[in-house]
Amino acid sequence: MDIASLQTLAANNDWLAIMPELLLGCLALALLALEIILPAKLHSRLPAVALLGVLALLVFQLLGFTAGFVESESFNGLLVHSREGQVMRVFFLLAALLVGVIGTISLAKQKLPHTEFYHILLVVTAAMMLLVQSNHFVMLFVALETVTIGLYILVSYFRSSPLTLEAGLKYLIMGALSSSILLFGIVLLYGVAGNPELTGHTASAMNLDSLHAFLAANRHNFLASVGIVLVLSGVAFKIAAFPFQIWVPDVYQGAPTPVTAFLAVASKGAGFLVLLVLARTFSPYAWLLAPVLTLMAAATLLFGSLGALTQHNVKRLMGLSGVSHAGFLLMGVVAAGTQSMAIGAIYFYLFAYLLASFAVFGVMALVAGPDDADQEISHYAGLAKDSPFLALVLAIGLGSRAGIPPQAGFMGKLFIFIAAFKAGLYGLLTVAIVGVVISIYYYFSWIRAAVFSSSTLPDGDANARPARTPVSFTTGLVLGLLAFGTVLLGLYQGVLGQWLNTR
Amino acid sequence: MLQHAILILLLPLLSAAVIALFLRRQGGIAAIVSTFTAASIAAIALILALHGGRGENHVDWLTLGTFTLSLGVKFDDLAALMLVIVGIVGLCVHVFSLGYMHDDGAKARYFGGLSIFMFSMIGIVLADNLFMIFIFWELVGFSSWVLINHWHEKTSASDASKKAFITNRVGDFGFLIGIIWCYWANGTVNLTQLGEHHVFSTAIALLLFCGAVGKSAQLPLQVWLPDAMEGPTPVSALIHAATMVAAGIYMLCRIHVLMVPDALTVIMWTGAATALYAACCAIVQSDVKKVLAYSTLSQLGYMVAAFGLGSLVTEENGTKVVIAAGVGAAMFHLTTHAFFKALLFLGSGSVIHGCHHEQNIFKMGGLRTKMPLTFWTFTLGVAAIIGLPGLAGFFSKDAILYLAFANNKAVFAVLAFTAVLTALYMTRVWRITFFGAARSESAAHAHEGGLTLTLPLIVLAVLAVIGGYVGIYPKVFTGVFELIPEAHGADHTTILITSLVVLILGAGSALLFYKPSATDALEERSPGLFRLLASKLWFDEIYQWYLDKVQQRFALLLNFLEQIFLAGFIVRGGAGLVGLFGLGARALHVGKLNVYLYWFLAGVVVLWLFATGVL
Amino acid sequence: MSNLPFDPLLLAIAIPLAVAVAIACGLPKRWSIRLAYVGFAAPALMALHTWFYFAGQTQVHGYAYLTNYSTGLDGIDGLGISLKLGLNGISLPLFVLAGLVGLAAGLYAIQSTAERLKIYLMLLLVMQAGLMGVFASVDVVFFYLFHELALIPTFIMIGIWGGRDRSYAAMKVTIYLTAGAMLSLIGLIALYVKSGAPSFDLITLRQIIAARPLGETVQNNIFALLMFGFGILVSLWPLHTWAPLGYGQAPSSAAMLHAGVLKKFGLYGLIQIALPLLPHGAAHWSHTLAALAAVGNVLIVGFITMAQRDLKQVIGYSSVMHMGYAFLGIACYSVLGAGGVVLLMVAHGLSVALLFLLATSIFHRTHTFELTEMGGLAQKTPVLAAFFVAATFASIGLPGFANFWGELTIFVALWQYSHCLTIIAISGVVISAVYGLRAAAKVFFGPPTEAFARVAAQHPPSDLNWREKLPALILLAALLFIGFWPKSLSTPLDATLHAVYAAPAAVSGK
Amino acid sequence: MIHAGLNAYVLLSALLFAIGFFGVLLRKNTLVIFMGLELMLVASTLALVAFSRFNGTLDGNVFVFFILTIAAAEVAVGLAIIVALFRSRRTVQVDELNALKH
Repeated sequence: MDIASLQTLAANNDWLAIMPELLLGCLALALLALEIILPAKLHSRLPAVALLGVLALLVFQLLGFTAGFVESESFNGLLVHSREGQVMRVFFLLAALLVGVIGTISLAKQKLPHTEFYHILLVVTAAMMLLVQSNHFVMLFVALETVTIGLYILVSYFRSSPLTLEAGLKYLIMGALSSSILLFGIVLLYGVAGNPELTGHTASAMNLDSLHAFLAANRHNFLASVGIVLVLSGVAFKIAAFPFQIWVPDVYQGAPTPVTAFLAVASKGAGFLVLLVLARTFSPYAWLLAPVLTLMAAATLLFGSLGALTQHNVKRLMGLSGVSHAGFLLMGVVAAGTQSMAIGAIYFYLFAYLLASFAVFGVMALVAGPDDADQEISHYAGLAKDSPFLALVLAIGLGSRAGIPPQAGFMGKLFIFIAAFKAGLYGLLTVAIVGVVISIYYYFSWIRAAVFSSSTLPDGDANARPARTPVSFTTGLVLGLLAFGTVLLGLYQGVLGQWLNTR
Repeated sequence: MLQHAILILLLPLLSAAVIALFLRRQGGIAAIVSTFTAASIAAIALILALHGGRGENHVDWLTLGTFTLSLGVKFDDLAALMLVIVGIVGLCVHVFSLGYMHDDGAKARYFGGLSIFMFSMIGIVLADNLFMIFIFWELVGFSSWVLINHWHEKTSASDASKKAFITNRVGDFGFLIGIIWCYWANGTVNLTQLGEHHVFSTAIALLLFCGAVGKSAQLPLQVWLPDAMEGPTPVSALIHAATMVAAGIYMLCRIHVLMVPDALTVIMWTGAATALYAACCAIVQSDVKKVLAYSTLSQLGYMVAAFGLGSLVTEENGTKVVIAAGVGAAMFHLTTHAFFKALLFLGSGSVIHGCHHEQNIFKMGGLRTKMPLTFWTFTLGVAAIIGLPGLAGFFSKDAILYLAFANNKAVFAVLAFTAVLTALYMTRVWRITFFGAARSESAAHAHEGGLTLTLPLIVLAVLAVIGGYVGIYPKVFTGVFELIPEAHGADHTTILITSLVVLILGAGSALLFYKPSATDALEERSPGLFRLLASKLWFDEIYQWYLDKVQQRFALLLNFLEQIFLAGFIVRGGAGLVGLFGLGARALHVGKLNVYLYWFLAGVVVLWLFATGVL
Repeated sequence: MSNLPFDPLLLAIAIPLAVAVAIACGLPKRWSIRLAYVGFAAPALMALHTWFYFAGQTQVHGYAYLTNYSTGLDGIDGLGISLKLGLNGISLPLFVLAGLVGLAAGLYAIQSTAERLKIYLMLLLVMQAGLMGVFASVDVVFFYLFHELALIPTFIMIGIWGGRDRSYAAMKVTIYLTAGAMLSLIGLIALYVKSGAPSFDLITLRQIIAARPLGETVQNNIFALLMFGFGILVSLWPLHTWAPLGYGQAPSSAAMLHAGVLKKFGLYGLIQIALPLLPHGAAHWSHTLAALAAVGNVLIVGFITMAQRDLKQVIGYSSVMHMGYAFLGIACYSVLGAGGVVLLMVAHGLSVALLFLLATSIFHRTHTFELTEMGGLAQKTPVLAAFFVAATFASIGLPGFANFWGELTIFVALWQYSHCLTIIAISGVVISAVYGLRAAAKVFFGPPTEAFARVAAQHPPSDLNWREKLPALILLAALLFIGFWPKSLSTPLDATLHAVYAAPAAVSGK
Repeated sequence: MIHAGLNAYVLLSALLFAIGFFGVLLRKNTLVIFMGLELMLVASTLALVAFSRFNGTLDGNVFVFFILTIAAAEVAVGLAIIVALFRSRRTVQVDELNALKH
């Protein structure tokens, strides 16, 4: 490997194409630097700096400054800048922004340094953005691990709380285990695809396109199929699909609320994007993929719904209901095997899910007390009376998650259902109906607690619930926008819809 | 003609609407509005009958698919006759009510109800198709409900109104099926078109007859009519004696072309049985209105039997002529009965009014002198109903007896015997009420009512006297009256003798047997027979048993099953089962890392098995 | 001829929504109430306007007032979902019904002294907007979406303002109706996918399916989904147990709007969508549907209604029973049957709303719904009694009220379908008379019971005041108007049904 | 011979992976579990290098460096969490870390 060939390779390094990620990284570093430079009394402004930076990037992204790189590869095939990637950049930036806003609420209740939280948040976001654009196992694994390790820290961020640390440890061990499994799967695939004795073997076996070509040439290779299921196991952990969902409630409960939100939305979104990319890569193995994913989807849907049914800790409830959402999305992934519109449906679902979930998590952060892990449904009693606004936002968010029109969640489910029906997944649809009906029960229980019951509990123990944080203007604005967006997206799909249409 | 017909139909509706909307608290004005309307109706009815032409017309009221429901007027002699009866009796009752209901607190509702009734009844009379008849059929049921329920603070009135409506609905159940069947079988329910062409069907005829059974209170749906006497007496006169209950007969006459022999036989025997049954019941009643109610039942049975006797084949100038004699006889009796029964009811109303709402005849007595006008008019009514020669009832009853004699001797026997009983119980009630000494405080202070009470009595008495002479009617009703069977020769003599014997037998035994006293002579002399007759063959008890012990228990059982089995076991149980699964799923989160790691192992193994093709 | 400068259908949906949003944004109570009048009156006015000018409207594909609003998904390759509003002869009667019942329910709610009246009105307005939207939508997705929009406030209103058992009732109603809605949603999706139509627009769906009917098995399966899905929503026996419970617990205005209008969604869906598009499926399932409806809804539920001791339960169960007639009309698969169902839907909507309204007014005077604890109320409140009697007779199908036409036409149509079922159905006429008159008598007639006398001594009952009377009058007037002038609805209805049912009927060889 | 060589490497790697997995699964001490996790990563790197060598592709070799870095980061974070946990709970036995459940 001489200098010239390296230069040829480097000629493909289009740094401008990953400008958002780079800027995000720089912003993260700048935060740390600023903390050192600035006097202590100004440290409280740093989150605002971070959020404004993310907001600026979001605008930057929405204005389409990186649109010129769409449909191109960069970094010698490590990254592919697809239209989906552009959309998902927006998704992750939006998620980061919202996590940051919720973070200000939750962190204010803890005596902990704030800056690092935002630092890691930004790094993880950048990694996620890279993750969904990666077209190469090395890139994918590195980005994934950056995300995961960042999340280990974030999950155990409230380090004074033993529960948070326990959640962090559980997440760490299970995450690392799943990463190892994923890695081993990658290694197997790499080994098989590079095997010179097989037809269609490839020199760059880590490249997903090459791998796809190889798999298409060898549709029933045993080692490859083992590699595929191992990789799938690793991704299934990320998206919390059955049976790799078991960590979810514990970790969600222990993690700080903003991190729970981050896990629930961004991490899951990233996982699904990876799954979509991999499903496309592994499509020659549809004989294996389709039944596995179908069963996984059904089991995930049912288990999530049933698990959440009797849950009374809202964070665990969000976790388990999130599992059932993963089931719906998996249904979309299965349908995507034959119906290209399913991919659009998944994206729409993710956006609807983002808006609704952050609305709910925002309210949760405001309702939660200093003990972040202790958030019971009963704490919501009388919310409608004390703060109708929060109750409304909560109801809209939960309604959207439950798939009740006119919220966006309904449209998301509708698209998934249409795609699934087109793909002929009647069994899965049946399971999905059962799941929706069950889910109505627990979402409704929550809304009922917030809206129907009065604030004085039957035993008169009004002090049992923690004091609620008053809604500041910014929080109110953000929550209001989320609720509004949820409803708007349900009625008018606009740009997003047109983008889905053209898929 | 048609404009008048529409006017006569809509006038009472307008009156009812005005009363309901504006005159709720002005009972006096409401009464005047309603009575004025009744007077207009009577006037227009007479004009229509005497001077208006005959004809029919209709408009489509509702079209859906191939089905068209039209509302229309069929104004022939039959309708004209019925319209005149309704108009005249209605007016009399309205006027009578002015006095009778003078002090009632809910006068507006009462007169509004009367107006609604007039509307509904005229609707039936004018209707040109079965669906339209059914519409107004139901509406008269409703107005009957309103008026029976007038004194709704009494449980008995409330129950009676409910019973009347529901029993009528039972009849209408069959009626409606019959109409619908008739519609699909013939493609039309227009009376004229049916007359031109129709299929022969016993079932349709009998189903349609069900409507008459309910409305005209024939066996076995007769139970509501005696109870309906809970309503104000003028209402009983108008609705439950003269017009509404006769609507069943009228309706049968309207559709007589649809009748087939088998159906007619059933109808005939139903009528005959009702006539006999009711007459028996009437003998032991102590409430003057109940006696009249059973008498009405009995007379309605007469009419139904007459209708069921069907056509008569006579020979005129050597050619055989078939006339629908059943229609003629039934309608003739309907006409005369309307007059004398309304008279009797209003008379009893006058008595009740005079006796301060005492209705028990054994607590009356001696009213002959205290209420002479009422006495004499009532006497004429009694004479008419028992068939005293020369009075209205004599002619119409003779016509029926003759028809029965000609067509079916068994029915003739039954009807003749019924006539004996009629004479018996009418004489009984007449004697006990008006003769002897006053047997109660209220009877002792009885007094004649005002002009509004007496005037209708006089008018109706005149009609009860002359109503039987076909000759006095203008020639406008020939379409009906030419159908009246007339006995000739030997038959004539037989019938005349029969009716005289019947009259003498019945009235004579009553005069001998019943003395004006405080107790029932039959009850004293033959308590067993009295109890049998008073039991009314336990119809009410059987129905009550069915309602309480069968229907209500069945309903409760179904309700129980629904609550326990469906809503409880299946729905709540199902939800509970899902909840158990939920608890199970929740319990799987044991919190131990090791256990969770086994899930991973299991997951990887399962996926491995998939990959290796084991699963 | 109307030449409104705006789309009355959109306004009928948007105005109540806008008022609701304004109230949600914290309008003061006084202004909230004033605006609420506007919010309830506007849809009613728009509905009446469309009713009176319907005949003069130019119709496109059988729809008047047809307007399309983009949602971003109606593009060339899109799913073809757009907010398309329009009225045909089937939806017009129901649109009018929704407007009128909404106005009555709104007026009744405004005069009520409900706690947190503002939120109550807001929810009711959202419901009203949804109801107008359901019947104005030509697009199937929005048809469904508006139904759910109207459904959510129902749950919340039952949960907050409901009776003693509100918590369980709200939950049960929610789960039942969601299950029904989900089933029907899958059915609608199936229809869309299997027809291969490029959009959810009903007109397009009709055209495409007319050109290329669906296979028989497909039709059967889709119809089953729609039948049971909608069946749950319309309380088809034995999937009906939510209805009496829910109505028993719901606050009056919510019960009026739900039982009166929203419940008709399923029937409307069957008539407007399922029957014309799936004639073979309809024929295949009609026996099941008819048997369930006749034996279950009419007979069994009819008897169960007789056994009820709570006034609201009587009304609730009677409503379930009357839905049986509607299902029977649908099972006939004829213009006459379907037309009868639409008439019955309108009539039943008006009468049951009136009954729920009056039941609440009765409750305010007797402080109980227990029939055994009432009696003799008519002596104190003759006007209330008159209204209730009128409503009762309307609901038991007395001619002169709209219900009669619906029942009669269904019976006539049913005879052609099955003699036996017709007889069962007509026996319902007797059954309904039994429980209807029984309830009226128990409440109003006879001497007062001890319990009621005690209550009356404490709170002397006053007769209906004008603020209660006005909504009742609106409903009663509509019942009588249609009762006397059924043509006003049946003429456009007949024309549309002919057009809609002509083609598929020919296909199915009926 | 060459293939047998690759198989041996891969088998060894799989064995190491399995040992690591079961270590994670069966051991109760968090630190030992952590070692198991590292072992699994190392097993992968071994296989990578072997494949890289035998297949003649370079990607695997490059990947190993990334994996080592990642492993280091993982260990750093992990140990920090374990230490913090030990401070508050005075235990690193996973059996006793089950406050979050149901």
